[in-house]
Amino acid sequence: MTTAPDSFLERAPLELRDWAVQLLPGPLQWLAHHLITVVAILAVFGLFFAFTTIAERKLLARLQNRLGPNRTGLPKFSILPWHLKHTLFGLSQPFADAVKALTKEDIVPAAADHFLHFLAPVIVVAFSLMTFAVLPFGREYLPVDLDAALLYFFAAGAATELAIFMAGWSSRNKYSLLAAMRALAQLISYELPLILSVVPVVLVTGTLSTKAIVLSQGYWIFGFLPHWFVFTPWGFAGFIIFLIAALAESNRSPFDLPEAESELVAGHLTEYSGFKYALFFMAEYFGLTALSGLGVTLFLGGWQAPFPFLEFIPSYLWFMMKLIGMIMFFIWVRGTLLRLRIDQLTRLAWQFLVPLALLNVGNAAFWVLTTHWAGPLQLVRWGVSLVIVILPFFFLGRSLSAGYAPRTYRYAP
Amino acid sequence: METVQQLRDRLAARFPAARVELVLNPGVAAEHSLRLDAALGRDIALFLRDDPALRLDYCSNVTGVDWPDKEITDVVKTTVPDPAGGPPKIVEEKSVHVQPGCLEAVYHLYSMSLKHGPVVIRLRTGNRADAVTLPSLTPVWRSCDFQEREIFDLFGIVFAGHPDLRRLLMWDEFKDHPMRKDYVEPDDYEWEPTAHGAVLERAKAHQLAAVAGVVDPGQSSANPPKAAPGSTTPATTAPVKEAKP
Amino acid sequence: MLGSGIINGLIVTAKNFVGSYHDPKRMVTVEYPEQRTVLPENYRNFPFLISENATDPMGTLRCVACQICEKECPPQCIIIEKSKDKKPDASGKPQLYPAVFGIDTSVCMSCQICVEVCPFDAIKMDQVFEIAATDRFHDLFLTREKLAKPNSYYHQIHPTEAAEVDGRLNTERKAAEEKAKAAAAAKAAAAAAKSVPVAGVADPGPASPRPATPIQPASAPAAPATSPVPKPQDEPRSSPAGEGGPANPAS
Amino acid sequence: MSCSDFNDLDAELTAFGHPGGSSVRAVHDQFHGDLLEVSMGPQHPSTHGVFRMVATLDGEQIVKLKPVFGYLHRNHEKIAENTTYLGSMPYTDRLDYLCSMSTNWAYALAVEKLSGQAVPDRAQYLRIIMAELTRLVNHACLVGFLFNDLGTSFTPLLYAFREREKIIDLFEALSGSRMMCNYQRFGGCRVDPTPEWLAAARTLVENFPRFLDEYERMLTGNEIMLARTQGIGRLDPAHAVNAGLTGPVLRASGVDYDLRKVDGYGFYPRFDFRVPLGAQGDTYDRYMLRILEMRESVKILVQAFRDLPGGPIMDPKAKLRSFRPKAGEAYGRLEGPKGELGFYLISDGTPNPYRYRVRPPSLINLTLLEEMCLGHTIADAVVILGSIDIVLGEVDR
Amino acid sequence: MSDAPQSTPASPRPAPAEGFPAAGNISDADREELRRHGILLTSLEELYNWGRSNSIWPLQFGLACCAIEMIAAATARFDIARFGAEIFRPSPRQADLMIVSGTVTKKMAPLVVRLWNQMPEPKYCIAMGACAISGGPFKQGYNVLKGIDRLIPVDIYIPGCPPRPEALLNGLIQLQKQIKGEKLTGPDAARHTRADLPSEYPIPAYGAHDLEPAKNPAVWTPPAPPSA
Repeated sequence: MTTAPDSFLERAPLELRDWAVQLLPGPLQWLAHHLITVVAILAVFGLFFAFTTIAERKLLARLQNRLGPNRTGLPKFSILPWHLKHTLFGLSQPFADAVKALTKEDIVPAAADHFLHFLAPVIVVAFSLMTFAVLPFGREYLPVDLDAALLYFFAAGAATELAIFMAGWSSRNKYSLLAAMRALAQLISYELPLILSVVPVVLVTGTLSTKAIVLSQGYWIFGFLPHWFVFTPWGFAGFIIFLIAALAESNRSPFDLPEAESELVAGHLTEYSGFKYALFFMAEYFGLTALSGLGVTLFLGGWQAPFPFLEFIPSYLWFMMKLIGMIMFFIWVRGTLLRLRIDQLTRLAWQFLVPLALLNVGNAAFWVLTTHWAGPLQLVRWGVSLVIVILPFFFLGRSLSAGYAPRTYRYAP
Repeated sequence: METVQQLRDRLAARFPAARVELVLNPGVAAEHSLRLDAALGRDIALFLRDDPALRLDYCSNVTGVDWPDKEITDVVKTTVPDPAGGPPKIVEEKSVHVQPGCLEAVYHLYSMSLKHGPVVIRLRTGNRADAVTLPSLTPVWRSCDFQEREIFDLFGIVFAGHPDLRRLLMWDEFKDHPMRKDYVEPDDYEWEPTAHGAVLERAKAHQLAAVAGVVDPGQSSANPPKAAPGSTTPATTAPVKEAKP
Repeated sequence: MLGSGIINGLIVTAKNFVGSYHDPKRMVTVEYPEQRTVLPENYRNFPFLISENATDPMGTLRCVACQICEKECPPQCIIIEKSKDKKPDASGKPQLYPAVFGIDTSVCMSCQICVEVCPFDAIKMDQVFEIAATDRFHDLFLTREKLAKPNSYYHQIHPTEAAEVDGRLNTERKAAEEKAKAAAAAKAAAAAAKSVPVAGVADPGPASPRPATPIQPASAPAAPATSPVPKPQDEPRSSPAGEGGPANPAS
Repeated sequence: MSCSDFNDLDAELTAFGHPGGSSVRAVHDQFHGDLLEVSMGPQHPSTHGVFRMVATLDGEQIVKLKPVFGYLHRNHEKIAENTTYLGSMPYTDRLDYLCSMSTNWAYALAVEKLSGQAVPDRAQYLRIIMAELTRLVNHACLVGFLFNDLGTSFTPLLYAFREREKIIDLFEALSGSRMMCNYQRFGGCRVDPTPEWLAAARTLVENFPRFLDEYERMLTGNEIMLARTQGIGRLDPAHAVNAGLTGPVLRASGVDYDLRKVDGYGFYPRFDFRVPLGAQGDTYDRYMLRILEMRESVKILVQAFRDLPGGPIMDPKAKLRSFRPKAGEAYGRLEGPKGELGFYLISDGTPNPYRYRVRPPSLINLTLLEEMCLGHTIADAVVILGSIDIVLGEVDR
Repeated sequence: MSDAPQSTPASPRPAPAEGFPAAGNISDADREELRRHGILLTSLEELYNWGRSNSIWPLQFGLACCAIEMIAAATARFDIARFGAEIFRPSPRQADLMIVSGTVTKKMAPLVVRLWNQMPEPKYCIAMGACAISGGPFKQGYNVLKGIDRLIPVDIYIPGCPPRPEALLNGLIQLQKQIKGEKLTGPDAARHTRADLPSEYPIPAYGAHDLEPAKNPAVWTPPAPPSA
């Protein structure tokens, strides 16, 4: 916490913004200030979305022993001659997809509810973008510093699921309808563990402000161990629950039930084409990014560097690196796991995650109560906390997987 | 396992009312079969399934065979004594009679518990037009379900007692039974660059119709079907013969 | 413990992910238009007609329009019309030739039965598969001009098989020539002895050797006789080393 | 989750598949409230081709499921009756297009039974090698497709296809075609493999268990996989036998019926292998049986490569052209990867068969599909269908 | 990445030169020339065609044997993803390309047309394999449609039974070339830009003996057979 804040790289974007704002007359400055923030978020995360899609396609391809998109290149009209023969590793693939999606015919089924059919993709993108407002992307980079930032985040995030329901309902397609129902069930089931997994952090830090939460993770034990919440027993448990719930909330594999390709064709997206479909696609990744960002903020120390000597790297880059790490993990999971069934999905939430998360809240309370324990008592504190995490995991896990086991087989005599 | 001959005798004893014929297979495989009385077919099938010595619990293959009407020329030779006292003359009288055709369902039965088989049983319809009903063996062996539906679809045998007798492969509106030997498929031979044999004749008919359809003499003969698509269509569909239902 | 199976799965995919960067066994992609797998010698796609030389493909077709392949072709995608006249073949005998020989590749099922039944080794399987077209009526119907390819091309794509066929044909032709010579000599001798000219035997060549050629392969099982042997270098295709190796995403 | 609000929706909707299935129709039933009829297929990602299931759903639960066939009915039998015996051989490739080698063999077996054609020893061994390699291909693909139905992002499928490609390469090097091998002939095989081919095949077979181990490590112990497959689509042995189910689907229910043992066709009695049997007959058993059968196939292959004799691959008396079996009939069957694959032929002494019939295991294994799916959800139905292992070319022929 | 990428093994036959698909109908040299003269060909058309040609999402839709080779084209060995075309969409609403991979039976044909109608413009169709082109070996069958081009327009025909996955990739490259050369305006404008050409095609009905109508004369105009 000593060196970096004033480094040039750290401040450069802010200085740039301030310089641009002061060019304008006084009354407009407030508006310009915020507009620039909004545009910056849109630009950065728009690009981030584009590269997430290509990263996902390429990483999945690598997981599957193939190459993935690698020969898109650029259109040939550019004045630069050098890339006529270059394919840019296929990194321009998302832009080709965007061009295509933008120019694709938009079909609205005759029997659909036209208004809702149009509204759903707009809402889903709007709300998933709104969640970015309270994420601290860097030391000074918090668009809106709300006192109840977490509440705002979850409120906005929940609205996207509603939009999915709207999409499924308004399409008047049977698969879409089933997907909408699934999305609702999933939303209700996983909103609870998601929020409960966050409560310990709120309990320990005593605040709902994301800025304060990051700041409270900002020192090093013994000078080098980062004091991120993920490195405490309750924090670790909370992080895992958060990860699972975040996967479910963002409809990612293995919880991609609303879009279940092998069952419901394309789920709620079945009747969407062209740019509306692209909007849903975008919103899905925005939601994923936002939830990953929240996970980074709450458990992985936000924009803090892991080691003091790495603080020279600007805080927003740390945030981005952690974000990319989380998203890569999500892609890895997607490439490996299979899908749960809807009843198993809700069962996992209610019989496993919710009790675990509740116990974890107790665990955090214990952690808070024993803050003053020191010396050997510190070990006791860790031990008890670990037990509170591991034992329930073990027993609840056993009851959850009861009856399911690999089998041995006999052979014909 | 007992031979088919023994089985036939046992069946004849058990079902005296039924006619059980042994159908010899002249081929190398020598898998002889039993032709059962259609009326008692299901009872015999039940017996075959449940008889402890047979236990034919597995009906592997069910298929139809179409035996169309056959024209058989009988030659009757009569020796007419020559009134003149010479050597008797042999007079040949040819008479053509039609052996009525039938549809046949063939079942291949095995025993999974005793691991023997096959016992081949056959059921015959009265003719190919109206008396095409056979008892369904689906209540005895569930495996006949789709296969009997297929036979109903492609051959037109009606299986009485089948729980869900609908067409299996063709669409419901389809009227013909395409696996019958006299079925004529719809005519779509407009483009047959390698036609020969039977196909050639049909393709030729098409080209003639297409050329005849060219009304405008100025139209190039290079693409006659394009010139008269409307007139070819009825001409092509007209000659399709219907197989008897 | 709950989750161990999932973690195992994650480990396996991670191994494959890492392996895809350094292990050719785990990165099997062949970047098609630039890299190509070696087609095995036996690979077959569509038939072509063998002509003895490349300069005059129509004049030196081996095909004598016997129409066996036309009859045996299961999907009936071959059309042959016999010529009205005869042309001398490689060994100099006058033979019929196909005035029309067409294969509809939009129907052909690449089953190779035409090759197996051909008594004259006149039709063989080609290996060209990049024949996507925009007009099926003109581009996919192969006339004899498009079908004819020289024997050297056959040697190029099926070397083992072609060598075997050539060897067999050469011995047959030699035998035929000798037989013809012998027959001619015998006839000359007979003519000299009897000194009665026989009308219509002015051309003794074609009558005797012709039946000998087709019958021989047809009676013997054609399949093992023409069975080609894959080249050794085809084999690595089954092992990943031959599959294009590591591929560069930037390429 | 009932769909009572959809009673008034009789407008035409753009759903997929059959015209009849394109509108949301509430099906009234006196016991259930309002049911939803969903037509899955013929264009559906999980129906393995153009299969169609008309499912009636109560919520997500299936209360009725009717399979609809015929979307790939391409008249194989009719065409075969109009062509020669040999001419049908390439068509059998296209019956079960994943396992052309064993389909070829089944047809050759039936014709050889019909005509009394002998087969030399080497050809018998080669046939077993091809059939077991085909079994590896088929089961590997099946398992991959099954996991796709279970919702993976293609990863297991692509791993399976990676192995498949290796075997397909072998088939291509031998027969000239990747899928449509057209390899068997009446009285033997068409092409003799070279020593190099055999060596490559042996290496492949020896490395195959490693792939299986990796595959199993990745998925067999996966908790989600266990939860999704165990207890799903149970099938009891009595019903399975009566419905004529064969192959791994039958053996998963615990019925010991493997034609390689029962009929002992080919040279199978000379080989030492075991027949794995399931106990519960659920989807997991059907999956595991495939894995175990692949391991047994590897055993058979190792023995076959060890014992492969020399000699001709075609019976010298075999005829390629103008093949006319004596009048009569024969039913030849073998244990295909999907079950009992049989050919029933009636010859009338002409070059064309009078009656040509394929006994398709895929079609008959679907007989109990509805019973297996009832009470499960729509997500399970696709998995159950996937575990039965159908290929539409054979279902509809 | 341990060793250098293996060079292309020499193909045993004179392989058609198949480089990276070049842009439409203007060669790179021409473009360079124009660029030097200060004419920037920053046409919207080119951007549009570039985007579409590099993002061809096929409909996940397999009919028969060829579907397996289509899947094989998506697997690791061939990897159709390199062309950006691995996203097989199961819903026609999001698909750009219909690969008719296999025998179209008469029972299936109306549904294929229906799926085609459900796809948004611009859409393309590849007939993969003999059966899709002409009915192939099964064309003699009573239930087999003799070519999907009787009912819907086909852009690329890939013969073969089944075509190798490489052949499908080759067809895809040809389609990319075709898209890159498409015009938005003028007399030779692309199909989807022309209002007078239909986007939807009549769906045949199941009749008593055949489909009704069995073909769409607006789409299917065969020339006289060459042997006639």
